[in-house]
Amino acid sequence: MTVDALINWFATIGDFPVLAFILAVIISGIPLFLVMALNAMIAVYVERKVSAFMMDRVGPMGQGPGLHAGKWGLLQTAADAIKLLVKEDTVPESSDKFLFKMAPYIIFIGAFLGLAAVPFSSSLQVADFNVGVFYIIAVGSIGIIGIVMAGWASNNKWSLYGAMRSAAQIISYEIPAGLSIIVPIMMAGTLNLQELIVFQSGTIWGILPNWIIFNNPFSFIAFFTFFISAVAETNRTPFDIPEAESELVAGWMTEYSGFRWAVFFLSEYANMLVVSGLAVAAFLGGWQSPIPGLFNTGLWGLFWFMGKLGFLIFVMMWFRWTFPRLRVDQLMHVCWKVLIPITMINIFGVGIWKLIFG
Amino acid sequence: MSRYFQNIYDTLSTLLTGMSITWRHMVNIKRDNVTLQYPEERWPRPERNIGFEHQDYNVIRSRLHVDIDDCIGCLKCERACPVDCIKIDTIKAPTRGEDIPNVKHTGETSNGTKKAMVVSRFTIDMSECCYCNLCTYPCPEECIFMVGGPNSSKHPIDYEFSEFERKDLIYQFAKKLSTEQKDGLQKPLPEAKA
Amino acid sequence: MKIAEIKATIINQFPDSVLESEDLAESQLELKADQWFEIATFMKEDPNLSFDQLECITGIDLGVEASLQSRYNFHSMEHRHKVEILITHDRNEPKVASIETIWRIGDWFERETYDMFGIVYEGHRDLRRILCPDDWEGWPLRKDYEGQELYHGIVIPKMKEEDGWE
Amino acid sequence: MGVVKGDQMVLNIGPQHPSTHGVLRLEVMTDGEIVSQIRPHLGYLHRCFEKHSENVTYEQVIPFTDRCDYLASMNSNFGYVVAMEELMEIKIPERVEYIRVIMGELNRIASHLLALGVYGLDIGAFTPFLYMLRDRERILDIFEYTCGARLLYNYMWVGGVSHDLPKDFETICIDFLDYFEPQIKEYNNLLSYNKIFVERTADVGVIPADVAVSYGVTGPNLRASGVKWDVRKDEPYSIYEKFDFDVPTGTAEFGTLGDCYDRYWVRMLEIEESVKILRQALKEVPSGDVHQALPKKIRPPIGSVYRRTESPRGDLGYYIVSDGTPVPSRVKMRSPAFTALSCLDEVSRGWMISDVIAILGSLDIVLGEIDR
Repeated sequence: MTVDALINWFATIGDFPVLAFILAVIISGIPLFLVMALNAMIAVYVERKVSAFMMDRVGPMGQGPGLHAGKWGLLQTAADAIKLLVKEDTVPESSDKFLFKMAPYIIFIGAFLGLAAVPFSSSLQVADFNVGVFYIIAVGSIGIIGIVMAGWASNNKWSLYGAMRSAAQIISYEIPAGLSIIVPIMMAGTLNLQELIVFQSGTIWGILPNWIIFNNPFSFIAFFTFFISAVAETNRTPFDIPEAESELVAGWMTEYSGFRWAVFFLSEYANMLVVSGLAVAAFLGGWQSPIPGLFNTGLWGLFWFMGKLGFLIFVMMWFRWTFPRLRVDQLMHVCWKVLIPITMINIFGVGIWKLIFG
Repeated sequence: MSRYFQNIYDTLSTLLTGMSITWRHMVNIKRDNVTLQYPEERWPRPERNIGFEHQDYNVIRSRLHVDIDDCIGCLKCERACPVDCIKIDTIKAPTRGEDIPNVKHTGETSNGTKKAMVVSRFTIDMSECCYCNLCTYPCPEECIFMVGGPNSSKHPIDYEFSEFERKDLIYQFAKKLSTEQKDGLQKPLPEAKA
Repeated sequence: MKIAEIKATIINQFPDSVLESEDLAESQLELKADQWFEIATFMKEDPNLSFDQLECITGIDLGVEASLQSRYNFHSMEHRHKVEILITHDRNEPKVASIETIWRIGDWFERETYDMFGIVYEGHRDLRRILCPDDWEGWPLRKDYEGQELYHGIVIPKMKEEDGWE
Repeated sequence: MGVVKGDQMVLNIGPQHPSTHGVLRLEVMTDGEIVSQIRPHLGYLHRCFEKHSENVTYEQVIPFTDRCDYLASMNSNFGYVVAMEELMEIKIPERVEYIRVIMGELNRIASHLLALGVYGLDIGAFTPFLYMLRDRERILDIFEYTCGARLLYNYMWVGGVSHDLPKDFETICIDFLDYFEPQIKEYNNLLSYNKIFVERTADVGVIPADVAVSYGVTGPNLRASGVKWDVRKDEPYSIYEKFDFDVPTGTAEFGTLGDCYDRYWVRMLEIEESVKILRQALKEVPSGDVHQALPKKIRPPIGSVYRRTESPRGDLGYYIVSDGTPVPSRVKMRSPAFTALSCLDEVSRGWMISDVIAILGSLDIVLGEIDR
């Protein structure tokens, strides 16, 4: 269901190109927004449960159908969402009100745009760019503008610290992320996500699926460097220093409440979805089945893609509830002194590998 | 250089060890869970099972309760309280050890002590109580106690006595006497002297 | 070192500053306030005494009519011995030399004693109240302390409010 | 706080902040992330303990000592009653001493567990905190079984303890220790050896031994700096000289002696030592009456006493002055957290804001005890 397909379909009905374009964007945008909201709701619930189980708790248990005797707290996130929407939306007196109100939407736009290029299956993709990988990485950095705006406009020292840390962190970690993603691009020779996924069909030695992660040792490492950078880009533990709860209270989100805060929250989980989606598409075979040749058609593609996505998001949660948090300078150390050299060597290695075996 | 790689190796191995621990706890949640689903499950939680029986507790620091029929008005608990949350007023009884039905005063305690005082006021402000249990020791009749635990036979456990108003936490154990009743108690005194 | 030797060492060094008193415990030594800083320095520096830890400073009000006292408990990590020094102050003008520069913890201990008793430690670089607010009036732990009526418009209750029994 | 230069900024950490462990306000002068000066402001939790004590009788002081160090109330009680017994020269039955040591050590474990767990929380690890709280809960259950209260016990009295040990106490305790000892290994694997944790704490906030002594830092914080000083060992009170245990000092395993990691690690080792003491003590609790030495009326002779005991946070001293009445003339509490906090400024200069949180957490302060 790409936008292009919709526009083409409208063209068969009649000649209204501008309207067709707008309609196509809206029709494909609304499901995307629903995916975002649904993702946040499910992810929040899963995160609660995962964290609770890891800590020997049971997590939310009430609030289900039938109120207190409900089942497993299934309606907890719905209750939370309602609470956030009806909560008072405070704007600090001394804040820069225009920027303060703008910031959540800019972050939201960044996440939303990124999601547009995620290939959920062979046909389910809003916009199938020929530079999809590049596009996702590029729009991923829009969010940082919103974060800095939020931090600055709040007129709060904690927010400012959070925003500055966040800016430094995201800009730095885009480099190893970009360098890691070059490895699959080199191997597939394309920036188009669908083509990248198609490249990964078939098997290696008849057993393993021909995913880029299994293709050679360098791409194996590249996956991990990319994933670590992705975790850092989404500001999650152990890289959650911009909102480090025990240090900066809530970082750049300190002054936000109610709906605006909910938008931040939504974007954070959407960002997780986008970076995991990119990792899945570039390294884990996208919508390809893990058992080569089986269950590979139609909606199975969506199933496999979502499954892999879910697993990566779960790993991010697993990280969060296991690890402590790094310090600012150590964060930079990991990026510049560990990840970047490794990714550089990786690019070299893949080039040589391609020369010899490819 | 080797230190650099050693560092990376250490990081990965220790982080993976940590992740394996949290994983083990996650999959064994049925066994490891320690949460008490409070309104449905109540304390003391039987599943925790570390060998505690309700009546084996030495005491449970919960609400204070007074068996006013046993109280002889000796004021010992009032003096023992470090935060002054117990307030007692007494009037000398006309005759020692005699029931006075109109103020619901019993003359003898369950231990057989003959009362010399009518307790006209016995209030405990549980919002100020610090649950130190100091008031229960000096009591000669053991009529002030913390409910539940070994005292469950006297009063069932009650640790959920929240109220909407602060003044509702002031527990009044003695029957409030009207002025006439007080006068009626005090009058016999001069007569007896005379 | 035994406590008697410690006392003897200090008495030998500063014979004029030591006050003889009957009702002192064995580990206590009462000093005059005038040479206190020198004595303290000596106690820290002398290799035989080497009191490197200031355990505690306790301010004491000996009574409404009587004087105030600072009591210092010293301990030596090196020799593992201890001594207690008493210094009596005039109630109306309590002051004594600060030993904050010798033992760093003296800073906060002296501030605390100042806060509670109003004993002025001369030479202290930052003698402010520590537990009470900066603009609190009176010295709370003195026996004749009367609390203030209002603090920034907040009524400070002297008696507990009546609980509405009558 | 001096003059704020152009590139500097004053940051108020607290009084409401997730990791000041109470209501502490730190006025931090920062240059970017680097801290150049810290000025702690205390007193937000000042509850006039010492003034209160001058208005209640000696036995009524004990509930107030509970509320000073609310994480180690048993040890607070312990210090007070030891000082009182020294003042009154009471001989305590052996059983009481054993019970007190058992309770003190259990509470030390509970307090250290909370300190370590919260320290993990300060560094950003949430899960170890809950594991440690889970085990602390079991110790609190044992306390509740014994004296009815979970946090503020009022258990130790001058001349005795309020209740005798309940039925099967020894077996319950041994069961707990058997359960607990393997957990220490799990904490270590989950948190202590975690590379991120080590990086965050090793070499950070080093307190050299002489600075620590000069600032009156005591307890695990001092031992982490390499000074082997433990009141239980060096100035034994109660019956601590009967037990065989080590005094762990800082090992500088991953960094410099006296850094945050050492302070953390010493606490972890101390838990093991406490388990050792508990196992010895539980084996040989003598029988007897726990109330036989309770004085009818506490009226100590005129005089004063300064006695310190080893609370989980360090030397907990009580200076008690008696004027011969049933009401103390002065009770001064020398609180170990108070002295530990005093060195924060010197230790944190030049470190980052995240490190200040790490250093503050490693000092294991309890605001109830600092402000009293």
